[in-house]
Amino acid sequence: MTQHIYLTILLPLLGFLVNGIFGPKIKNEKLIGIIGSGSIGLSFIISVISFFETLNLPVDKRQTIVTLFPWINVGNLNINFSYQVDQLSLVMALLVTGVGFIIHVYSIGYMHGDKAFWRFFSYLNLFIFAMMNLILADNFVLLFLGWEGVGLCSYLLIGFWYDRKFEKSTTADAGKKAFIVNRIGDFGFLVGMFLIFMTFGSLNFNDVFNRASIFNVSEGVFSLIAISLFIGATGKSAQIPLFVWLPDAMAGPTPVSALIHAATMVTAGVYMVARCSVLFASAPAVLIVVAVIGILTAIVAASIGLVQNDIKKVLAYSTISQLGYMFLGLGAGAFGAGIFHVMTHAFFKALLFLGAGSVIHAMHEEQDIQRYGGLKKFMPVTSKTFIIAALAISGIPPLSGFFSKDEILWYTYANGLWFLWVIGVITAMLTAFYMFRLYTLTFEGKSRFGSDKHPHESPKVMTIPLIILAVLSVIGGLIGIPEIFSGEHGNRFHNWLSPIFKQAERKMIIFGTHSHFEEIALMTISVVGAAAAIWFARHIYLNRPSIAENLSRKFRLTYNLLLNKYFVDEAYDYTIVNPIVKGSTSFLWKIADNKIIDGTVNGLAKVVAIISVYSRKLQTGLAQFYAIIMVLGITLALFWIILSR
Amino acid sequence: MTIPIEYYLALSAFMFLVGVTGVLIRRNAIVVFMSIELMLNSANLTLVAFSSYLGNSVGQIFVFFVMTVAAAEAAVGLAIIIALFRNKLTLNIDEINILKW
Amino acid sequence: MESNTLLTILLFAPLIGALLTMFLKNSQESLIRYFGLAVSIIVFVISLVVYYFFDSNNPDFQFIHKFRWIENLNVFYFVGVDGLSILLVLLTTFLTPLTLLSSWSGITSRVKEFTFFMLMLEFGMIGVFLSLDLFLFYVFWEAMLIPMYFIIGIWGGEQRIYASIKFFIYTMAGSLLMLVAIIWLAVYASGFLGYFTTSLVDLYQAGPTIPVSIQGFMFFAFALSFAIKVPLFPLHTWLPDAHVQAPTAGSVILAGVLLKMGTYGLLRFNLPLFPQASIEYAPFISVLAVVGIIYGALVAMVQTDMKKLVAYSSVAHLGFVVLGIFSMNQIAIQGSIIQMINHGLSTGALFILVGVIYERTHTREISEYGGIARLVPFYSFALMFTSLSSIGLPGLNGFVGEFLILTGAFKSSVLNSWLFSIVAASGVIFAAVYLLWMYQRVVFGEVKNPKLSGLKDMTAREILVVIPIFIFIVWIGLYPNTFLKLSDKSTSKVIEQVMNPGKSNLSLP
Amino acid sequence: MLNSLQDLYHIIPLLIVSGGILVSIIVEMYSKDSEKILFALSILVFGAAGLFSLYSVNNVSILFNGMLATGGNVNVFSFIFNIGAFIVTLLSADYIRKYGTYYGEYYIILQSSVLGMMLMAGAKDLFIIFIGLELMSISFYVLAGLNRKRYNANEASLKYFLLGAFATGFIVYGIGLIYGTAQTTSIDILTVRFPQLTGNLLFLAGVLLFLVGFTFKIAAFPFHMWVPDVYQGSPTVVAGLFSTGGKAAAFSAILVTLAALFNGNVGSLFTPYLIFVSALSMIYGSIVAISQDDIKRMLAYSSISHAGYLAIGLAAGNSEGTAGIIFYLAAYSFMNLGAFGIVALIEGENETNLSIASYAGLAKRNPALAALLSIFMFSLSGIPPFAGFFGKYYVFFAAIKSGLTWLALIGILSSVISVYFYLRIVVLMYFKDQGEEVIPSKSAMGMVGVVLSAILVVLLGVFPGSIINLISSFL
Amino acid sequence: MSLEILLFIVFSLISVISAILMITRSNAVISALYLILNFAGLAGLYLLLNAQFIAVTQVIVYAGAIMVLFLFVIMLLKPEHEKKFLEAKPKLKIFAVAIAAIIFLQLIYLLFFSKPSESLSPEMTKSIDSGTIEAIGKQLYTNYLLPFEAAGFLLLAATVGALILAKKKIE
Repeated sequence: MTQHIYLTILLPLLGFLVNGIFGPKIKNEKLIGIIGSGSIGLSFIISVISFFETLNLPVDKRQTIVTLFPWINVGNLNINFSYQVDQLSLVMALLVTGVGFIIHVYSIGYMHGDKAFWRFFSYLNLFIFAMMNLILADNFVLLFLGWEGVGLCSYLLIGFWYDRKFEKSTTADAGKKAFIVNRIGDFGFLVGMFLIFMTFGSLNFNDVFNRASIFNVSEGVFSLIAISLFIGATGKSAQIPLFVWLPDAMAGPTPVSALIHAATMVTAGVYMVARCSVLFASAPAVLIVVAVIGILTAIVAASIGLVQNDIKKVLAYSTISQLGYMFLGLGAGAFGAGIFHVMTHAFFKALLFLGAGSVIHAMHEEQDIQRYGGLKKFMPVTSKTFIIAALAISGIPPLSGFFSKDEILWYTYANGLWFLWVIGVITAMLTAFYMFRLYTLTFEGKSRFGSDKHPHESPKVMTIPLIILAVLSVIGGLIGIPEIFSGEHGNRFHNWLSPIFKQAERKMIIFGTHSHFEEIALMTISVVGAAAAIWFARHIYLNRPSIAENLSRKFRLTYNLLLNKYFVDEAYDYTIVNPIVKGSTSFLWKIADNKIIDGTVNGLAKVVAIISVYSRKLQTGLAQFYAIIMVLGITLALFWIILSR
Repeated sequence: MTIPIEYYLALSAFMFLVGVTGVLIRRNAIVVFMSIELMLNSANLTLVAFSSYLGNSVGQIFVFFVMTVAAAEAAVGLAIIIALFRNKLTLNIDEINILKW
Repeated sequence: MESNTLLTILLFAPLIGALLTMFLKNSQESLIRYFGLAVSIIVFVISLVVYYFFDSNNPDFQFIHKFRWIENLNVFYFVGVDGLSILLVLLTTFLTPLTLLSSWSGITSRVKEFTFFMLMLEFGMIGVFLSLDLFLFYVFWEAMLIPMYFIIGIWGGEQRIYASIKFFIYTMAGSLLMLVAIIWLAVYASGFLGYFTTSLVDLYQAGPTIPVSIQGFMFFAFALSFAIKVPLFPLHTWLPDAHVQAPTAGSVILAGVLLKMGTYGLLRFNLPLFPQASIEYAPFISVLAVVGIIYGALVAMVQTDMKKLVAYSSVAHLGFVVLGIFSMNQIAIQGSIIQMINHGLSTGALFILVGVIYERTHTREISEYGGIARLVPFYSFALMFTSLSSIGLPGLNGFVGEFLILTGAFKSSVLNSWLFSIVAASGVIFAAVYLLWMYQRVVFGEVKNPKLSGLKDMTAREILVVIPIFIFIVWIGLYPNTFLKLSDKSTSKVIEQVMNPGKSNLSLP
Repeated sequence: MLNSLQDLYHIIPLLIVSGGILVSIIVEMYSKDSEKILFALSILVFGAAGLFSLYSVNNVSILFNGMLATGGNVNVFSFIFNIGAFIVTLLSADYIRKYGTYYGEYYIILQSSVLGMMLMAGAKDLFIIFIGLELMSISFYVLAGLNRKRYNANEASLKYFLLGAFATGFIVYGIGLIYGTAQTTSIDILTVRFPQLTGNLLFLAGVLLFLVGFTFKIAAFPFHMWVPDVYQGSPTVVAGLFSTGGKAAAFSAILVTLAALFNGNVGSLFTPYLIFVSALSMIYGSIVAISQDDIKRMLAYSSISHAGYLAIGLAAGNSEGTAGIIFYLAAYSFMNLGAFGIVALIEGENETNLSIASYAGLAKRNPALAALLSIFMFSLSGIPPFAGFFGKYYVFFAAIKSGLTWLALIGILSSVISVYFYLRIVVLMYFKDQGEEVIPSKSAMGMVGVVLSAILVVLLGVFPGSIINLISSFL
Repeated sequence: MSLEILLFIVFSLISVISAILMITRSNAVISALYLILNFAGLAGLYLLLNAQFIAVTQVIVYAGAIMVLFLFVIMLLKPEHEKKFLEAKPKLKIFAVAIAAIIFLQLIYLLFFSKPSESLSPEMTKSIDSGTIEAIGKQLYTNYLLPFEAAGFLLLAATVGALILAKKKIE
């Protein structure tokens, strides 16, 4: 099956085409849903089979390259449609198709009755198609195809309800913002590709990574390459300074938020950095930057998440925050840990979003958590799965989040970045706090919604995915149990991936040795901190809501700052967007183009016309005047004759 | 022929320019035309002078043709002036300036 | 004297068609339309025959047809194709039937003249791409202005007169300078070769021997003419006017083919004829190209008129092409060639689509629209698809061209700076901004304008117009080698001519 | 002197035209139907003389004791004059009736002027040039004032006459100086003696004055001032003849004289003068034409600017220049005659409908006329594939070959400016709606003339080779 | 001072003075009469130059025929007297006179700079022969036959032309 891995790409494409072209004709939602989900399901099965096939291969033969057909061949630039199956891409493929399939199924219920049901599924399939290209690509350009493709799908799906209002503008605005911010990142990625091609003369992963180890390239060039690629990653994965699009992306239907803006697409940046680990490892300074950006994003997003009232917004900031964690891991050189967190995060964050979707569904599109409350009794499955996910993200053992998050924190600390570790722990506590603020306000306490709302549990087609994801959230971490607990097997997940990062690790400084005691102590600190935060959140929002109010009143300024997301959007508008738009309109277009350039051209014409009007006056109509002019000419000519000899 | 030819030529040039001046300053169309005749005659003087001093008759024959031309021009020119006068009742060429710019 | 008449047949078929059109009666409008379409399709088929027999492994001119035209001036009727021109010829013959089809309902008056001028235009355009004698080239280059001038002037918008005259005078000013340069070059060559000639093949040998100081003048005399046509910043201001005022068919041909003549000219003439000057001034031209990319994009962004927006986007897109040409390596020039085709397809399609909606609502103001997605789903899809192609989404055609150009420019030894490529790459961001912004304002949101309520989706005919373009958009996006292969060898030859002037041995039968 | 019957054969075109004049006088005196007969006769005469000139183009000979040349370019010129006059005659058939009067003498004078032109083209002696010039000029003065009841025509003919005679004065004076210093009036002998005369200032002044006179006739700056007034006031078809035949004949005379100067390596003696004249004519003509409202006046300024382009060929002073001038003249004659012909058709009675605005919306009312006029306008502005372009190409070529690239650049500048006013007509005809009610007169003959011009313009444009070969084979 | 020089001075004075008077008289008739006087002076100079035929023709054709035609027309049209020529557009006219003076100076400069007399040896005998009616007539009907014939057509055209333009009644 590994040789036919391209089927995992073609099947979603087929689903997209079938639904996209015939969708409007197929009135049957079920059929559309089956086509949509089925194609992903098949892809998942193929991925699983490929996974086991690969698992049975010896460690050094686990990379398979499947070439479909050549794409761009000019000079020494040879880019093919060829796909690379290895440990890393298989993990991602399983994740994408697996979680994707679950979310597809969930969507059948969630999108029930929508006018453009078919369109939704075709877009989702297109997304999976692009995402699979991204993760299976064996070269940068093909990866970029997927990279842009997922951006497009994100754009299309955010603006799916294009005639709806979203906050101050429309959903389409949010989609556009997402696409454009992503494009800014892509710009960095493009530059990175150019640099890579110039330095290594190829854009194939294998060539580039092998040559990166062999070629004598200065660290400066590596740094440039790495920073360019990282800019690409900050766009896609919503890191500072390009994180602003992700909260707005919540304008899309909730399954989209779950699939694209939580589980898969946003982690593309993490995947890419992990894929290029060799390049990053060769630029240690950039790694520090990655880590710092990661942790900053994590804490900034978490702090904003504390005060948001929109259920999806909270989850969005939480996603940004968790992505920051992943980059912290990557920056700390723990590429495997980063990918591990990608996986666990996919499980519990998808679950959170789907749960939120279920709530929103039940509450008739109401998203303000201030108007929820006490939903536990109406929606038992949703609330139970939700709390599992909340515990997982808070890092409570032995749920999946605990293992991945702790691995990242441990590597950070172990790598000597203890200050970042401190921020990481604080972020973890914040995370636990706002998650349980969310949970408490939504599912516990008294109902705060009006009598016009009749909350009810969602249909099976939605709850079963919740349950599956809940199970995964619980046990997902077990494949990555750290060495200190698992003993001789070591960290299985880590071992599985380690061939991918071998070259990178060879380039990096060996970690300082730390005792098991340190590791366990740190773990305890973070777990206790998280547990305390959970308790505190429940205490405040269940028993003493006044504390929250008092706090917000006391720290009005800070509160407002957080509520308005540090005014980052506004800052961007004032410093970048408005000047460009205004400058383009009032200077480039109205003045430079119309006045200066066109004015010069038209002015020349006008000058000629004016000269014309004046010089025609020479033609006075008087024969004698004409004769005088003639004689004048003759005089001049005679002077010329005289003077020229 | 002891007179240097320059004298004749200078005389001719002077009269030619007198004719030119007449063309440029007179307002009566007929007088302007007469000034042109004066120019032609001065030119004729040049031709004849050269012809004599060169000792070939080509110049004089040319003068003969110039006279023919002058006669023809006179006929046509005066006819034009008459035709104009019939319409406009003036010979003042300062007033003949409808066609301009 | 070689005599492969295939190209001559291709060249003159539209002319004959145009002349035959004159014999039809004014009143038989649909007959005239079908006749014009039939002629242009026949021409397309002939061009496919050319494509079929074209040998992509041969870098030299093929299907040469050559005979003495003006004996005393040693001017030849000399046509042939090579890798640089075949794609553009195909693009021309491909777009013409589509534009005729697209103006089925848009052009309702003076149909006969319209068909006549369109076919004449096709004649001129094919002639420009096939001519291998500079004199012949110039004749086609200028003659083609006339039908375009009429198309803009007769069937254009309100300010059509201003636009058409501006278009005409602007382009003519540049090309007359080129005429002087052509003569100068031929006179120079007659000293070098011993006989007066305007044959490109001969001049290729003479050009590089021009002293470098004079070569600069010659280079700019040619380049100015081409730069106006491209149009390169800051010579672009005729373009928005011409585009906005032209009828759909005019805009499509203008953007699709006419602008390519400029870039084609740079590639065909400037580089091989004046290699030293080309290398010397490549950074300068490239700076203009890059400025054009950013400038065009920024100005496009703030336009309120859909056509004007697309017109300015052309400035940006053609900037890429010029940058690629002056990067002077295989990757970039190949990218430029493919990008010329891409721009022809994408922008052509964009203009067709703007025309489709304009026909229904008679406005191109973006603010008049909004929320038409629900009313005209296929149109919305088509516009999205085309915009994405224009934005350069990987998998569609635009990406291939832009990527190759930027990659090539990045490592160009002639430009010798990353900056060109990096700044140009930022144009990729802006492309997304202005097109998506327009798309969003036109298609998304709620329907506010009551006039839009009865909007009808694209008819079968209109769909038939865009589908072939879409096929090629995807084709080039996924398998550009079909097209890259055609120009590969010829591109190498051009680079060889530039890098080793005089050494390249032009073996011509 | 004629020595044999063979010599007579060589001057058949001249004989045809001069015979035509005599027969016309007799017909005019004795026939009541002279209008139709003279028209037919003129057509016959011009057609026969023109075609025969072309047919006998290879009969190169020098006749009348070295006074007259035949064959070669002389015959090409003769062809241009006669076919031009042929077209003018066609155009006149109905045009002169617009005045409500008919003068049979019109055709006689027309033929006389053509005879004068042919003499100028064939001249090998200053005598012939002078007589030919005067024969043509005097006929022109008469033709300009033909419509004697109209004041405009009177004024035009008076201005033309006074200034023309004034210029003649300078020509005679110049010939006097040339004769005195070179001791001959024969062009061939002048050619031989020229090298010794280049240092003789008096001789140069003579040549200069002679040239000035002809600069006046070709309507070049600064001796162009009469042109707009005369063209505007004269009957339209006659103005067409002035601007084509008259200009061509004057150029033929300059070529004949300057041929002497062009021989040998001192050919560039008068180049600065010619450059000056050429550059300023082009620019001045083009610029002033922009602000004209009367189409005839506009064509007059365009004619000045074309004189400038033609003078580029003179300034270049090489055989390409000469060939270029001849070709350009042929092209210019046909396109300008076509344009004037259409103006004549559009013109209403009493000189109405002459403003440019009258052409608004012509394409709707009369697509054929509009299309034809467009062809002429494009050709005049030098756009391929029409004849005007090749003319320009040729003179630019000549200029560049002799190192006058910058003059060609000035030519370009002027061309760009001129595009504007030529296109303005096209704009009005095609892009504007009808202004005032203008009904072109129905004239089958006029249409034939215009269509013939158009065919020639296109043919010379697409196949310029044949005539270029013809011209250059005699250089 | 030989007779020749004396006669030259007399005739040239007559010519010059009558020319100047001709262009300065405000009455056209008087101008015409001065022009005739000028022509007579020129005829005298022609005789001095041994151009007998031309001298005679000058008197008969020019002074006799052409000038009579002028006078006839002047009388016919009776134009009003001109004002002093400086009254209208004085600047332009002074300018015109100045230019004419400059051209005169230029010509004089050219004349005395190139000194044509140096290359010309007065050949009295030959020139006496060349000016006779016989010599000129012979030339005219042999070498100059073509211009002679052409002049015929010229006069014919002028006649016809004058007829069209000046004829009063229109049929």
